[in-house]
Amino acid sequence: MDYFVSLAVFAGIWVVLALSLNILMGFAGQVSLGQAAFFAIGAYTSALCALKFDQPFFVGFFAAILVTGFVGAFLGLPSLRVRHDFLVLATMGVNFVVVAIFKYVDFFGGALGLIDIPTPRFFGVNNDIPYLILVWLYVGAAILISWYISKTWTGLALNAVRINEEAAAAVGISVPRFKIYAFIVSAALAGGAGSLYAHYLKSLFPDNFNFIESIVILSMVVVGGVGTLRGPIIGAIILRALPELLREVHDYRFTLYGGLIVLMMLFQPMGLLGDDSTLMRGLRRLFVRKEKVDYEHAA
Amino acid sequence: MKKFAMLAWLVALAVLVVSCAPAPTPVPPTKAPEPTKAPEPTKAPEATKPPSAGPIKIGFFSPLTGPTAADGQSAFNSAKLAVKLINDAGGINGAPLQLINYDDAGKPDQAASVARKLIESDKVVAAISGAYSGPTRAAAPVFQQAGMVMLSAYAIHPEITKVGDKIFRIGTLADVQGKVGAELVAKNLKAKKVAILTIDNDYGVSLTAGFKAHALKVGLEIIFEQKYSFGEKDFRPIIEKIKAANPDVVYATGYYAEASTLVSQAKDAGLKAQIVGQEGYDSPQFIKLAGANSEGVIITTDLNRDSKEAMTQKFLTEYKKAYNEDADMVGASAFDAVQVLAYAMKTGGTTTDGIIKALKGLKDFKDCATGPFLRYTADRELVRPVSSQIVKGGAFHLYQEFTDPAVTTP
Amino acid sequence: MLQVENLDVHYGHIQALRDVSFAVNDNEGVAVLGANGAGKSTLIKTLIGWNTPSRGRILFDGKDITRLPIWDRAALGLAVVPESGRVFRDLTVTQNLELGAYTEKHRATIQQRAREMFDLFPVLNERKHQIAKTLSGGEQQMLAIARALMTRPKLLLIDEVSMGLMPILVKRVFEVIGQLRASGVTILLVEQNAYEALQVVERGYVLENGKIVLNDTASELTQNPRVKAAYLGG
Amino acid sequence: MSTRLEARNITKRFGGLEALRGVSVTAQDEILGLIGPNGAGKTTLFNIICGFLRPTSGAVIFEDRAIHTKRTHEITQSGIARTFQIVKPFSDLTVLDNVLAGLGCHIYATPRVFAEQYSTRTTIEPAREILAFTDLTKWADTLAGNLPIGLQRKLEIARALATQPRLLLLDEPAAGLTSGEADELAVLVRKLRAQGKTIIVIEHNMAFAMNLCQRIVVLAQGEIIAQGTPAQVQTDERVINAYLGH
Amino acid sequence: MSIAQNLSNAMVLASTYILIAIGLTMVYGVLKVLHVAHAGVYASGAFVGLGAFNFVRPFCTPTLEDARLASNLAFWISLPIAMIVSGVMGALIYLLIYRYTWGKSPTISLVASVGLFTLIQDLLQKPFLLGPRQQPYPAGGAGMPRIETPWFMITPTQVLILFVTLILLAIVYVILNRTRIGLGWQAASLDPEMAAAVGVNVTHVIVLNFFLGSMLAGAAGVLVGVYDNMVFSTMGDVPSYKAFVVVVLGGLGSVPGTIVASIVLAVTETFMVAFAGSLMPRDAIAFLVLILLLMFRPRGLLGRA
Repeated sequence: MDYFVSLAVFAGIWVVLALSLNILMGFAGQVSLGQAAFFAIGAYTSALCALKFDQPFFVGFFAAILVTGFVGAFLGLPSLRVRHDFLVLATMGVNFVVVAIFKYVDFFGGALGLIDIPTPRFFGVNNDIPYLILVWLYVGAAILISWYISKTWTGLALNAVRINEEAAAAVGISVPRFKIYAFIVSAALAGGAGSLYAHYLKSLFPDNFNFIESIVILSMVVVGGVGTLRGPIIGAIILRALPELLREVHDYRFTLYGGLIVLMMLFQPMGLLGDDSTLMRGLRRLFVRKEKVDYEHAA
Repeated sequence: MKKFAMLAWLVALAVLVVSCAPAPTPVPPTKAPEPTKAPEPTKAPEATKPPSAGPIKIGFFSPLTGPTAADGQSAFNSAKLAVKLINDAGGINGAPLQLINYDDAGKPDQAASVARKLIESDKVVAAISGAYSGPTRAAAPVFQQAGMVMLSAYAIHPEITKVGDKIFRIGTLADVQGKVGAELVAKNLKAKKVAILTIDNDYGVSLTAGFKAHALKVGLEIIFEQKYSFGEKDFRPIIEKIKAANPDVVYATGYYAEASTLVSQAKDAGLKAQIVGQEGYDSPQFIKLAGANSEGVIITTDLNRDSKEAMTQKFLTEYKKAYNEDADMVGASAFDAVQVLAYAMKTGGTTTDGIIKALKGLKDFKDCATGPFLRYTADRELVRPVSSQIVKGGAFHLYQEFTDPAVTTP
Repeated sequence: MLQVENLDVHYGHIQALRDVSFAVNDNEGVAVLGANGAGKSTLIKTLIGWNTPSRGRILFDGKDITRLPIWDRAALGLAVVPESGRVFRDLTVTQNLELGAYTEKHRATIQQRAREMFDLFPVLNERKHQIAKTLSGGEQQMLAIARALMTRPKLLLIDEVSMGLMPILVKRVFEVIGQLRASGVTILLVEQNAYEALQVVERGYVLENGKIVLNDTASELTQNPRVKAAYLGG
Repeated sequence: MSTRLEARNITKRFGGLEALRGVSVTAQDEILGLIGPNGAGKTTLFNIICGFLRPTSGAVIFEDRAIHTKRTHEITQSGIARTFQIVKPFSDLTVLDNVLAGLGCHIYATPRVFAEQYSTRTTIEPAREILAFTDLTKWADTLAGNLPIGLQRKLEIARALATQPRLLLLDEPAAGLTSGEADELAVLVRKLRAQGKTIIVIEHNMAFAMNLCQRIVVLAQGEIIAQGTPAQVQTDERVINAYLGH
Repeated sequence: MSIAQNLSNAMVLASTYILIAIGLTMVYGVLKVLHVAHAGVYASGAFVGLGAFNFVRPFCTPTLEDARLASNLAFWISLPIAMIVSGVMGALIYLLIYRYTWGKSPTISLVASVGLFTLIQDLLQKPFLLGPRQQPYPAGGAGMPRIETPWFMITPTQVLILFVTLILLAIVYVILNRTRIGLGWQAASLDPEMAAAVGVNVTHVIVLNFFLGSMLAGAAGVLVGVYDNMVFSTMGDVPSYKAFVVVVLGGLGSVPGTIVASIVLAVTETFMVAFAGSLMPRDAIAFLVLILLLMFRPRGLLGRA
């Protein structure tokens, strides 16, 4: 039971991470390879609140969200200067620098990391089930936030920025401001996930947040389907569960993992559940009767 | 193209399904207890069996993939060897040991999940960490909370044993190693000026802290100190600086991969200072990779290959026989973890309390590769003599044994 | 020489060409005229191979090249002067010319032809070793034409050669095209500048909203009020 | 007629290339045509007015305020909207959402942007009115990228209108349209004029421009070579030379 | 400490960066793909080189008295073998993967590339290939001399790296600038559509491109393996991102830019490690330099605006 609880806790955390990157990438069109940096900042903030300032869990949790949101605004600045592949590299660099700071500054525990981070207990229950519920409540919140953003003017503006920055500016959208908004929300969500991660794992080391993790997060979003809500959720669960499921063939689990990702990208580039993926088209054919639009005679 | 795509999808799906399907019986990746593990025709009777009749399951986790896979492999191989030797000699009071190993990929969150899997699905009675500090530290609270003993084979993070009364360590605490290093540099090498190189992880930082604390007491002067990263391949700029500082000794923390690079580049650059390392260097890989450049390097370690102890020699020869390569320090520690745990279960039974009691009562234990183990402290750290070795003629040989309790007690 | 049958081209759901059929005969100059967005560039791009038609056939010298890779079309003798020249900006003038004769394997032949081009376009000769992007717009256009001629093409496709050029240069470029016509090069010209274009070709088609709406000799077209209306603002 | 927009002595250099040389244009409440051969600098002038480019020297005054140092979104919010020569609809969004994106113009800078849903009865109603006005109602739920070019041009105008501009910049609105579509467009633009909007049109299609505009400015090689009524411009020697290539 | 010695060491480091990054630059030039798996080719190259070296060396011994000579000979045989195998591997990667992901969103190619890199590394780690442990590649200087001056000293292995790099760079230069196919490559990287229209078979050019670039990466793997006397399955980890730093610094797609950037990065790293190594790890320093540079020159050192 605890084993599945722990898998579910981590799965929930990764779902949020994927959703957070999706806001940046799927909504605002900013590809980032530095999402693990925000994850790290959230985890460290929350852990430090508990360890150095003796604050209860929820204080650390909200502090993590606030601090990461703030740092996100700052670290989003490169996106205003550089684009596309340059941005990918710049965000990757941010990841390296953030990990380096945690590793080399003693206040953050340095290489010895932070340990003895308390796992909060709720309602006097002495197991991790309430924590699991909390994690998935947060997942629910992340889904709700993503969904709500996509419904508000902010979502519309982010979409506009993603599709065409010039056209977005021409309808009165401040492109830099909305890019930064996306960075803030994305970072804050990832920060909250970091807090949940820290308090569940009880110990943090800088190497937990190497840029490899950022790549994993990116893969989750792309494999699931960028820009949709269901995509990152399913992508995170699959990519998270895959190594666990492949344990039985443990000698080849990463060979298979890598191979499956390659195959996915070759045959389902829109992601498993992207809008134009085989699966979604099939589902739609099953459940929705789509009226055919006659483009021919549109004009 | 379309058909091809569909076909490839089917293949991928099939692979996934096959790989996901639960194996009929969870075959642990160890072959050691196979003879005693008779084919089970049905699963039902198992529940009614008295617990002593089945094999005693020990949980084990180590990195078998990722950048630290070599150490994980060593640890796992040695643990398998120990289990085989124990089972050949009749197991634990007649019951065979069964080792259940999972790959943690060097990641703490995987270790935390794996720990729970070991406890729940595999119902192990105790566990051994064959992993680095991060994963070990993440798994320790899980075992502590489940009321299960966990032995850390070679992870040196000082805080691991502080998790609780069920967590014990085999390897020498980094702090102690550091102190022994300083003692060696001051007393045996009669050096005055030291340059310190620290690998920027918990291992290096703890070692350096121990070294520096003791260096003050024995009157060493630290004239240079610098950090470097795990996996560093270019020490040349640092060596240039060390040359300029002209120390008598370079105390360089790290693992054999970095260390072999360091000593080779130091030799190339004409650095004259004596290089002193620690158990991270202690692998035949170090000598293999550094070749002649490793000659004369002195390290502090737990494994004394020149030891007259029967079990040390048995481990070294059996390991070579089983895996066709020379054993290393990481392996010896994992081997000893199994040995100590087996001893504890023999004397105290397979309950957690029994194991803890037996471990606490451990005295002058010699049935191990890196022994003798004198006793456990109240903080569940091992007290034992620390050896130092020098590379001579392409092999590690005893340089000096440190038994002074003032230095070797954690 | 070139025969296009029932060509349809789509960009996603947008149809850019509708059932376009026309022909260019040996040693003939043909112009395709039309306003911005009428589908002229799409037509050229489809002939070059940058676009794939959703329906129809393209026959070149009797051979069906509809699905032929772009580079193989060049080898058959189809050369192009694309919109705004598209010279290789970071390469020298000479390198650009060599690339024009990429399908030609003999170095001596290539050099011989490059010399011919320098004779034809003395301004390029002066700038032989200059990087193409340092050339003026007109010079780049000349270079693009010279590059296309390096293969001694059977058919030369020219796309909006006057675009973005000063009127004086437009004149000069059309003079060159006229010379080429006179020397017997078969040319398909796609042009907005109807007046100049019709001076150098024998026949013309008018494309409107992806369809061919007119087909006549150059002199008739010049007189045609519909063309005049479209271009001279009636 | 009051002066809506004044571009004063605008010069724009790109590296060594001078795209505009001291161009001054004023637009009153009228439909002003901006014509000239390709490369004359028309679109550059638009880009400067709407803030994509900064003039090397000169000033742009909109309703007595200098706007040439402002950014595009601020300029749009202050009442200037534009369409693009190469259409830039939000292709993955529906036609309705495209118009809504324009309607949000005065919300984007306020906190309401976070709290309010964009697709509610109060917003859809005006959006549908604009769609009806531009005759796009039928396509409201179609993805903009799937529309034929003519409708995409209309959509651009609809989206621009949604920002409630007082000055509308149309960059080659008739390009790629059939003559029937162009006529419809002209009707639409006149309707807009009748609503009191000032309109500047860049046009290649001379017939269309001559027919539609009250006044025409002719640019060539980054300079104004003529301006006046269509009739005046049409007979100007320099215009015929530069533009028609005679 | 000796500035000259550090500079000469930095040049050797730069050489290895150049060899790895040029392949990436060439790929980026035409395909605009961030080819992470290039680092997998690099590691595979080292593995193949080592395998060939160990296989050939015993055969060299009976005929050649001197073990040193035998080892040198074995190295010079192993290097071209490794390069060719790497080249074929790179070409296959294009033909099997990027050919199909090209033209779609660049993140798709990136993620596919990451998956491929994971796969290559995991396979290399298997006992029947390289195994989990580091293996020595004891080729030494392969017959190169030691250069000693009063100010600095270059070890035979360093001479070897500089020598091989210079030769390979010369070959690349000649291929790119003096041959028909090189001209085709330059054209294809500037404007693939137009290049095709003048008759450049872009598919051939790209395959050749992958072949050449991967050959260089294979050579880099071999040289680094010899330099560190160490070949291991995860040796591509650091190059997988470091090479990108070089390529981006160089301005994405510019070969001369890549060379300049390699030198700038190697020199910066060498001196920063010496002076600020305890403040931050080497890679973080490299990335800080990159980010700062991108803020001021968003298109890299020699990037086109």
